[in-house]
Amino acid sequence: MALEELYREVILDHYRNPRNRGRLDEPEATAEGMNPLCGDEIHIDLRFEDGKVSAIAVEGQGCSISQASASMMSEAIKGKTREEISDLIARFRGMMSLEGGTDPGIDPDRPGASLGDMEALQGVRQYPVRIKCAALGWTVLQDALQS
Amino acid sequence: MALEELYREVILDHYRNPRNRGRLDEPEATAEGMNPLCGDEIHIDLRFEDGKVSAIAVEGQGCSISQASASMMSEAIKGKTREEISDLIARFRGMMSLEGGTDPGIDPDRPGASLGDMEALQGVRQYPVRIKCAALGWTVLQDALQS
Amino acid sequence: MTGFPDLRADFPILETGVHFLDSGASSQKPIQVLEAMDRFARTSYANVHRGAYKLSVAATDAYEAARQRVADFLGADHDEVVFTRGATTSLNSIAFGWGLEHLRPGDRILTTVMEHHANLVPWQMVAKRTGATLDHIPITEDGRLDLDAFLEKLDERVRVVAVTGMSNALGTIPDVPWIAGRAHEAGARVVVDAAQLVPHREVDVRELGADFLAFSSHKMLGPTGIGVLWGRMDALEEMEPFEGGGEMIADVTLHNATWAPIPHRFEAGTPPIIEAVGLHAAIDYLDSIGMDQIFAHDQHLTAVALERLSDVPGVQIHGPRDTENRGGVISITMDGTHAHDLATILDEHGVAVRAGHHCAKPLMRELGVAATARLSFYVYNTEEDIDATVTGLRKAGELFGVG
Amino acid sequence: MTGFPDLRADFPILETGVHFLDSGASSQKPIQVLEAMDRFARTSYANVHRGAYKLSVAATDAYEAARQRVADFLGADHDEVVFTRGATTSLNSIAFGWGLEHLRPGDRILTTVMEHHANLVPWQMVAKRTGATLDHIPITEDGRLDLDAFLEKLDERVRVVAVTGMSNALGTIPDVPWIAGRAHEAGARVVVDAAQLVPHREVDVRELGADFLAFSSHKMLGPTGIGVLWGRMDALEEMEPFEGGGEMIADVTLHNATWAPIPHRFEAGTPPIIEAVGLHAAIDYLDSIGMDQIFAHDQHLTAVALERLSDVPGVQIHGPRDTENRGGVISITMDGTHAHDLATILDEHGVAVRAGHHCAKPLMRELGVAATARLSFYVYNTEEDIDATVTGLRKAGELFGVG
Ligand SMILES: Cc1ncc(COP(=O)(O)O)c(C=O)c1O
Ligand SMILES: Cc1ncc(COP(=O)(O)O)c(C=O)c1O
Repeated sequence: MALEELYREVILDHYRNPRNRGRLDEPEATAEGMNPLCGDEIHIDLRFEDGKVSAIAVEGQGCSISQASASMMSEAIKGKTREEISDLIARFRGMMSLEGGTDPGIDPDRPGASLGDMEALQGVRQYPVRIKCAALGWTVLQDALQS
Repeated sequence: MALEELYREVILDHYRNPRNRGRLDEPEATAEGMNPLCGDEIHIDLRFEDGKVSAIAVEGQGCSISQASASMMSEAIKGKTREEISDLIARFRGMMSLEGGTDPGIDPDRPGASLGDMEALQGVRQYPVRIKCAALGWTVLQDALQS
Repeated sequence: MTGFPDLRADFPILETGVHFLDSGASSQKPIQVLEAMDRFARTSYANVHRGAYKLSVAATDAYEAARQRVADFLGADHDEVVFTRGATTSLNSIAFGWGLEHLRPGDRILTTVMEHHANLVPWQMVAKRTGATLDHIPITEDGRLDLDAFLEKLDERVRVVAVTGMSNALGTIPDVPWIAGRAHEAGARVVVDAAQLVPHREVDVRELGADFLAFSSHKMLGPTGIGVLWGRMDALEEMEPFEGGGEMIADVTLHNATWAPIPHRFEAGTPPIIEAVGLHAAIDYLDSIGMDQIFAHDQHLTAVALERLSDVPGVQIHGPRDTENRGGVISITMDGTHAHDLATILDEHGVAVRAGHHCAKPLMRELGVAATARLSFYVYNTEEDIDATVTGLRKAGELFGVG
Repeated sequence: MTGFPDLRADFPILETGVHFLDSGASSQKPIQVLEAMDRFARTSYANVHRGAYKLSVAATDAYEAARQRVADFLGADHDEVVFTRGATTSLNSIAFGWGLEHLRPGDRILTTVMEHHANLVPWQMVAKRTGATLDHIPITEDGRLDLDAFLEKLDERVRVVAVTGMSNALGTIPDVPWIAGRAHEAGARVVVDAAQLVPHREVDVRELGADFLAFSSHKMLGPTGIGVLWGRMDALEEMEPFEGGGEMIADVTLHNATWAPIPHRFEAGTPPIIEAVGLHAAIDYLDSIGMDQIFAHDQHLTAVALERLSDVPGVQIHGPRDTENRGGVISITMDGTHAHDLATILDEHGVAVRAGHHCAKPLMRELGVAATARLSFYVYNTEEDIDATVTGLRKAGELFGVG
């Protein structure tokens, strides 16, 4: 049974204690999205300083994978430039074998490109129906960056 | 092949030379009907004298069976009372194995109940899809009598 | 329960050992149904109502025999049975075909907060087009219709009462005969979404008292692609066709068309012919078991499940806690564990349940949950399926540290 | 024709020796299609898009793979393919979903006198509701669209041109790319009823130039109960859902609903899942022969039939007399003999043809006939089927004393 691979401790920790929870006053970028098939929701607010993410707030509701993934994502992009974030998004999609992904291998030496806690989400790949859950926060992030 | 049974000479004769063709001025009873599945149409006008059919006119278009059957029917009911016609209808339906039919046997001795040329239509029974054709004129006749 | 036959051998898909508890979404199909369709397609297939040749007559006879079989199953007349694509299309045909013709600004449509979207969204659409208003009967704490509130909301401006025959999310079986009686007194038409009811309990449309009834074949051991709209003849006569096309017309000119007799008027185009043969076989199968037996089996499994589930730490049961007037559908949540996670964990235990809003989002809001995991039973289920579920739920509790 | 494979062994129904010449109404189904559906139902069936368990994922994958297969077959994108109940429902979805939104009094709908009722009656209904007017492109003596008349009727008030891709009564294949070009210049949307075209000839939707396209599975070796609505994404975006219900929503509250992304928005309720798998197999089968081969085979049989039929005393052929831009459909009448009598006599010779108005009553009036007998060819037909027809027609001539 791969359940322990799916529900790794770090994922459950992010699910129970989501990081950067809430909303920002006067966000510079914001977006929300939902997965119409399961109803999971994510809302993201962003602020920037010197071209880097200076503040991020996430709200949402849904399964452990969608909420934990969004929480991890919020940690991973703090202090990153838009370019670094694009790279992260591509690397995340690569890890999840999603379209538009690059470089599925995790390369901790590549500057700004470590996926950190996110790597725990690799177990999700064995559950194709749950990949959408893991991806939701990142899709909303992309929308926010374009907003 | 039962085709010769279906297309007996008397049927083809009625088809080519339909009796009582046309319309009546000031009919006392009238009705028309069609078979929506095949488009065959029959129109019937009636006049009565002393409770008996004194004049009948039939118009229509369609296959040999529907048109010949209506032509034969027009011959069979001339001079008959409503009651005798009801009896004829029931006997016709019986011959065709249709609902509401009685006495499928043809009894030439029964007063007013001989089916005459109509008996040639017995061959239609072997072609269930064509029974509706044979019945069309009679159905319209029933409507006319109720009009 | 003793006496109920073990039917699993008729369902090849169960050979993998899957504990299939999602019949509420769609049931599996017995070989009897699959073989009936296959045989028909191999020996008697042609389009219906169109040909003057033998194959077409055979196909038409089979199609109309299926209509008669449905009519007999429901205690209805042959011509009151319309074949559609499914319950959803049946309900849309009623809402648009009847509603657009008969609803005016100020008229009211009364439905319930526990409807499936199929019996809610079409009425929203029709309300917007006609200016009628939509109102909803609330539910009580234990997931039953609040009948006092229904009587309060019922007045002579209510033109239609649209109610589920059995909730697909809670299992509740409202007292439709009583509701229909009150609604008719108020002069309203009664539409019953019987998508969950007809597969599981004997329905006699005259006793039910409805004007319109909708259900799907695929939830009652039959194929996808076909469903039924039943209407009392006087109600069907009030309905305009929802679709135009072939086979539903009496005559067509360049600018006008007149309609064929009922039921053909409501069956535009080539109908689901092979599927009708499959539905016929499914009804034969159900009747060979007996609908009373089937409902008793559902209720037995429900009673067992309600009891065993209540022993699992953290599990909440939504809807009625007993088996009175309820079918074999149980919605649960687990503290601190999302329904989707439950479904994934149960899947790893070979248990197939559905997690989500069950196309009943307003009800979910009413219950204060985003999603539930739903067990639903049918003829092939056994107590072992419940045991496997309980095992899986305990594992979920462990993983998520519940209890 | 040399080279075309003998496929009759794949069609068990032909074992009786029937000369099946009614594929225009509905085609027979090869074992490959029947087995694909049966296998799917026995191993991978569940409702789609709803479950978080493996069977449901497998079923969803199969259903979406069928959508992709249709998209590839048409040169379209995955999300442009909507599964419906059949061509009739596809056309109604367009007429109501697009037409009710975009047509206003004074707007014009341009269709043709040779449309199947499915591409005529829905537009009549929508014209009546919106106040738009309906006009019809006439045909020439030999049964082709009168393109000069089309250009005369085309003006900037024409908002939609609805035209058949191939006439089901005459076989005529209008020049849709050219018509679509002119229509687009005039600012109109182009709807193509491809119920007869797609089964018989390669269609690339980009080359065809249409905005919407409709066809049915059952006429292309696939099962009943499913059809396709294809739309260019920008055209689909202009369309409102024709039905409301489950699976087509983004969110639902008691009074409002928002729609799911395209194509799900247009697929309310449980779709024809097993049927989608069957359609997938049917397309695989067609492609394994090759659509060009199939069309050439149709044309070959048409050429042979046109020649042999013209030798039969009293036989009249309606529609084009040559094989240029025409498919394998031939409508005939016989002097002094009604089409139904022809069909019965042919049936006795083992030949299955359809007799009637072919759901094209306005065209029949145009031709001055009440009904025709129609031969239509497909992959399993051979010249022997034509010979049997000719024999039967000669017998009809004898019986009815023709010639
Ligand atoms: C040209 C044409 N359009 C539409 C249709 C309707 O297709 P269906 O009956 O499968 O909905 C047909 C088939 O009868 C047809 O031949
Ligand atoms: C209560 C209820 N109504 C309507 C429907 C819709 O049925 P279908 O999806 O077969 O159209 C369902 C099934 O999902 C249901 O459970």
